[in-house]
Amino acid sequence: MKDDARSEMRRYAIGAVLSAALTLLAFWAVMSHGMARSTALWIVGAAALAQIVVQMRCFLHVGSSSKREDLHLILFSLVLGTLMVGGTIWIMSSLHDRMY
Amino acid sequence: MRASGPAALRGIGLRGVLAALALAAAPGAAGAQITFLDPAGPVAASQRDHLIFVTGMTMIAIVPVLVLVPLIIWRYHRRKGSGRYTPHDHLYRPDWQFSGPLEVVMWGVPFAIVAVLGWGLWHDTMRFDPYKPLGPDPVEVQAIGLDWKWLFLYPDEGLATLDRLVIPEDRPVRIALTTDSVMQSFRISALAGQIYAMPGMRTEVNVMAERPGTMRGENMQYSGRGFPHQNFAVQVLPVDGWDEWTGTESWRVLDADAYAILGRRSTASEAREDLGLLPDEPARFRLEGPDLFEAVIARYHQGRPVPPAAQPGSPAYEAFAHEGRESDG
Amino acid sequence: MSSSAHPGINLGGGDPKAQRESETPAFGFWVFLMSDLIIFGVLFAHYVVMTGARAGGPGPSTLFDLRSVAAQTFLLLASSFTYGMASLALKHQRQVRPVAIWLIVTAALGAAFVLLELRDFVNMVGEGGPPQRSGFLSALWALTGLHWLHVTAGLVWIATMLALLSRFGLSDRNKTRLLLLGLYWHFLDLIWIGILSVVYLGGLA
Amino acid sequence: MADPIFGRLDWTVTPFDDFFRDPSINEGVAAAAASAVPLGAVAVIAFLTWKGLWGPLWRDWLTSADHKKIGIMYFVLAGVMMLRGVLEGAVMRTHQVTALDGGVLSAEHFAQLFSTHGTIMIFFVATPLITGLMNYVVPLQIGARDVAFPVLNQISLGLTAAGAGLVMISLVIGKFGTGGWTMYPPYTGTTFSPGPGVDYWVWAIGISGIGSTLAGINIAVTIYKKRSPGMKFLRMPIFTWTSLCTAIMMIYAFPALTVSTAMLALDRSLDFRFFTNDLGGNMMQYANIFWMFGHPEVYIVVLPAYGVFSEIAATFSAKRIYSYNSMVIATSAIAVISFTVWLHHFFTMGQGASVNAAFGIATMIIAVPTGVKVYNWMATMFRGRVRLSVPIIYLVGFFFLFVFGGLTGVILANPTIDYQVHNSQFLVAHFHNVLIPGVLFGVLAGVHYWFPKAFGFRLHEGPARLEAYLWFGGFSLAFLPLYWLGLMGMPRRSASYDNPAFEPAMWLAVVGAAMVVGALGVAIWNFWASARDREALACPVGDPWDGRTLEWSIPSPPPEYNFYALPRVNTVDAWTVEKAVGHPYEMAPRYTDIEMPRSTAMGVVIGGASAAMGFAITWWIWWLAALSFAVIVAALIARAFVRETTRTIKAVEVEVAHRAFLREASRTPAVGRDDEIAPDNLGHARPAVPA
Ligand code: HEA
Ligand code: HEA
Ligand code: CUA
Ligand SMILES: [Cu+2]
Repeated sequence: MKDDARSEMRRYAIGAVLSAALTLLAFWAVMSHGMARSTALWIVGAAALAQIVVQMRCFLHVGSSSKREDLHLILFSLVLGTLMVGGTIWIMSSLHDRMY
Repeated sequence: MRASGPAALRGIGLRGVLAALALAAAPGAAGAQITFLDPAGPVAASQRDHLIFVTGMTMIAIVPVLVLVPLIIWRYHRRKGSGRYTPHDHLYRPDWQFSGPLEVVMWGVPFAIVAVLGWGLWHDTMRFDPYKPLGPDPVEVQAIGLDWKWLFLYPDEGLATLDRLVIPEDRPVRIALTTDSVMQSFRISALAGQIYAMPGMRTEVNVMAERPGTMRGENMQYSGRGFPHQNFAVQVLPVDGWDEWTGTESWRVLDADAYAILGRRSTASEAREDLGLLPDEPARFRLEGPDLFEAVIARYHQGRPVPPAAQPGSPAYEAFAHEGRESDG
Repeated sequence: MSSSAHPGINLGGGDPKAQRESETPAFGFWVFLMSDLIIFGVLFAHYVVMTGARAGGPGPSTLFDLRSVAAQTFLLLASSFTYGMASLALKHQRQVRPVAIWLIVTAALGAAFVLLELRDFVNMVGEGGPPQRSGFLSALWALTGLHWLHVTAGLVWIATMLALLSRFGLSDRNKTRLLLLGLYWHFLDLIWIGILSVVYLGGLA
Repeated sequence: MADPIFGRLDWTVTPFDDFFRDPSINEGVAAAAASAVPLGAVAVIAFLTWKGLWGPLWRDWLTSADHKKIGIMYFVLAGVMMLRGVLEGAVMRTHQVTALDGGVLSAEHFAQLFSTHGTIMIFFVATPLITGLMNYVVPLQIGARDVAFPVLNQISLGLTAAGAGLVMISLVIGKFGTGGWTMYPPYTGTTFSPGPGVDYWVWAIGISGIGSTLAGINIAVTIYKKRSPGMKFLRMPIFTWTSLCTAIMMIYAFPALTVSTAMLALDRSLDFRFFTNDLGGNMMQYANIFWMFGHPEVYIVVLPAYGVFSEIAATFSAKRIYSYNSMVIATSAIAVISFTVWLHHFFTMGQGASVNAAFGIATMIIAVPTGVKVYNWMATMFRGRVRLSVPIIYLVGFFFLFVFGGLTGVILANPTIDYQVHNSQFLVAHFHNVLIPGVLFGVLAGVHYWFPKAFGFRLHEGPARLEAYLWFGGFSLAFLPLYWLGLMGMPRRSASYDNPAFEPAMWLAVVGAAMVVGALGVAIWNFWASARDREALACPVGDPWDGRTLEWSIPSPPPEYNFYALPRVNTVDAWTVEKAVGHPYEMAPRYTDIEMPRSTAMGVVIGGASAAMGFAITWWIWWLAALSFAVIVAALIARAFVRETTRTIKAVEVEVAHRAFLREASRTPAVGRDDEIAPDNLGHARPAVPA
């Protein structure tokens, strides 16, 4: 019981520290000015994805022990969200190019 | 119907039926061609052919439904007193629920049809992108959608027409579209399909007429009370007629005042009255500068709001224009 | 923790009845959050599409104050962590007091976030960037404003939760509510990561 | 301009005022329609007071959290709205026969008609019919006592009713918008439509859209979490499968509607620049976001109808559904692919050819799973013993008519052809051709099928057949000629036309519309006549059609808690198998206490406050908007403090009720299918396949 509490506590702490580190990394990429815009954007994007994964695992406890239906739900949502966001950007950039 | 070469041979069958259908509606439009089933240019003709192709292909999947449903009902419907299931019943198999070959047909045939249709779709969509020029040296036309009329500009000729599009025969025409009002949709069915026209934006459609005549064009996107009247005649002139037409001087000028009148919510015939045109005088203008079309688009990109009173087509503009006219007079 | 728990559910084997009763609401709330995620997704897409639609109005470099954004980010992250502490207290200490204290800390951090961002909003209006100024600004305000409203609603929820705790103690229904509130709060942090990366950092990169 | 108390509301906003100033046919129709609403309301109030029904209405219906009652209330709501929608359709058709260069109505009035008609039919007829059907049937089919969140269910209904109420109010106070059911800006922005009409649409749709999202969540979670022991996913009835897919689509599609509507609201009320002409607004994004919802919506309403056809094809052929697994795969495929095709509603906006081609092909792919479903129903009837009862008649009508709607859908999916027929009457014909033979026929078949379950008596068969034939004839006359008009170029939403050759088609269409109104009359008469003869049509034992799924194992109407003991399921078509090889109508080994939700006024309060809020914002009555919003928040918080939310039904009570039911079942003679529509059919079926 007590062990449980300690290991869970540690999990939250790890999550918080990792999140903070990733956030700092992203800020650094943008504020250091030394870097090409696209490199900075890649770093920001990767840090964001990593942080989402970290928080999902450490704060929301999504993982291999979750119920199957929850994983399905999250994956399905990601697929549909990607379709909608990606589709919108594709369509609108095509329109943008052709309506100078 | 144009009947040349192989088209005439294939003119029987579906194409003939479509042509007859088209003919049934022709008298009303005073000789004007109103539909792509009776095409006057290559784009519309291919659209009609594509329609026939798709209809024919889908019949492969649909006719069996129409034929088999009555057969199944006739053979398997329950007759009074046919009682209970007996193990050797050859007609009634309550547990029959799967057949591998049948599955293959059920999934396979629609899939094959869709594959063929999809190939045709890809091919035609790429080939008839409305932005794609139909040949070198097109005539440039610009169309501005107003409530509820179309204004056509011929920048190279320095001309403008209201509610009449004049183009030469057998020469590609590039029509740039925008509106100075709400979203509209520009279509000349006998020549090509529709494309939206939107304020502050420029879209495009390329057409070509293969013979002289008159066609109907219109706005297809609902835009208010006068919407059903927002149509226009397309007049296709033989090449020398076109030269003559563009060569004729116009004494009316499309100045700011005239454009302000056109911007009001009125149908073309109401606008003609407001402009003081005689009943059968063509609504034809000389352009003051070459860039009215660009100016109309630029209105919406100034970084300043366009207040309703300055927005053609809006009720506030209407009230404003009305007041303006009262105080003028 | 039981071998197949819903994400965020953390009552554990020590409290099987409450765990079981919270299953359906927790799943339902997840589904709701996913629906909400689509709302944010569409607004993100709209924001990306509209980044160029400034209409001569101010853009990210004049509007954004990265120091304030950084402060907000860490406030929200800290509040997510303190909410985690509240869940642990709920699971292992099983007393109202520690849970309530952690909730109050979370609410305080959240309130600081809300106020800081509110100040940014006011500043944006001062810089000539109200939502009425351009398509870009409308999209920006819609996205950040909606998140702001979510956090504010979360604060109201925490306040209600405190009242419920003082009235009913750690009843099974309150435990379920604490779990759902936790999902909500962590979810808002996830959305904020998106806003931070796409809007603020992406806009200034 | 806006008064602090009344906003922009004053006496000139009613159509009566217009009628007194301009007593024309046009204004007369408007004033008559406007009178119908208050008169109808007064009549209903008078009737309820006279019969002393207020108490029962409040206690047994409005505050009930029972999914069965909520399902029925969805139907009542949809029925009332449908009356208006159908009449509007008929008025539009009447207008169009006279519309050669004119017409009896003004162009403005015609525009309001197609806007309210489309809005009502999609959001307040088709959607609530489908939601009501799922609400009623799904828990019964999966062996559950109620939905996962009964109070939330009531709130969803309240929100839908609030939206419907706003549309009805717009008939009397002010006018509805004229932008069609899609309400594209900039036409619907304040610059071009300054009045309150578009705001009515925005708030009606915004509020009811949230209700639909919540309903979707509820149904999906119910199916995930409340299935009876042993009911694995691949043992669920097909209707439940289609409901699951529909619910999931609601969860993911309605948010897009909420966003596009909220953006339009912000543009209109707070002067935002999402879709305006100036300052970087982008109206194309409205079309894009709206159709991200709009396309899935049409499959949301059609999938459960497909589910109904699956149930009745099997039941009335007395045979298993052909290829259950294909059916499940096809249903899921339609649901997922429907999120990848939305652009086909604006092929003509100007984007590049590869975008159009990709979305066009994605659209066509949906024809494959749909075709599989159609063929599966045919194969289900094949080698069956098909009873040509009313539901099967609708299925046959569906086969013949729907395939043409599907065919024209495939035609529209080709961008090059769509450039021609987009926005034309061809499109009008297409969507009525899928909505009526697809959705409405499905719902009508479902109503005929499940009506005895809900009310304990069957509907008369004869009038129902007449009604079905009127539907087929009326529909065909009313809509098939529109294909021709569309190919001839006639745009949709045209208040008038100038080609006399169009008139004959218009005459056919008005005759068709009259037949359809006749069908509706027969339907209403049949409800009344069947209720009158309910003794002779009674089927209390609950299995009048020799059904195959769990809902037929319980009495009609079912007890509040649905099942005396939760059934154990180990196959598809559980009830058929039970009847053939098991022990139908037997006592359970053990009964337990049942907890059922208590009645609550949450739905009424939240629905009422939302309607008030929408009305207030429409008319700029800001104090009322703030007050209503506060009421909503306060009600939600207060609800959290309610301690007793459930009520326990004792195990003995359940056991006694079950014993009584079993006694009745064993006393009732089992009837064979020859006597299905005879008075002898008291709902105890003699199975077609003996043990
Ligand atoms: C479900 C959707 C639905 C249904 C049923 C209908 C039904 C009808 N519609 Fe439809 N219509 C639309 C959806 C629908 N419509 C939409 C979305 C538009 C576009 C609006 C726009 O432009 O934005 C439109 C537009 C539209 C137009 C305008 C076309 C144009 O743009 O030019 C017209 C013109 O006449 C028309 C006619 C009719 C008629 C005569 C009927 C009916 O008379 C046909 C008969 C239908 C019924 C009679 C319903 C009966 C139902 C039952 C009997 C079920 C009963 C069950 C219980 C309650 C238990 N409709
Ligand atoms: C219940 C409603 C419903 C249903 C089921 C459908 C089904 C389909 N629809 Fe329809 N549609 C609408 C309602 C619906 N639609 C509405 C309301 C609009 C207009 C909205 C507005 O603008 O106001 C619209 C508009 C619309 C458009 C836009 C047109 C335009 O605006 O220009 C398109 C274009 O692709 C389209 C396509 C399809 C296709 C491919 C299907 C397919 O799902 C059809 C599949 C079915 C079959 C094909 C028949 C059965 C199959 C077989 C028997 C065998 C296999 C067949 C083949 C292999 C071909 N629809
Ligand atoms: Cu419309 Cu670009
Ligand atoms: Cu669609």
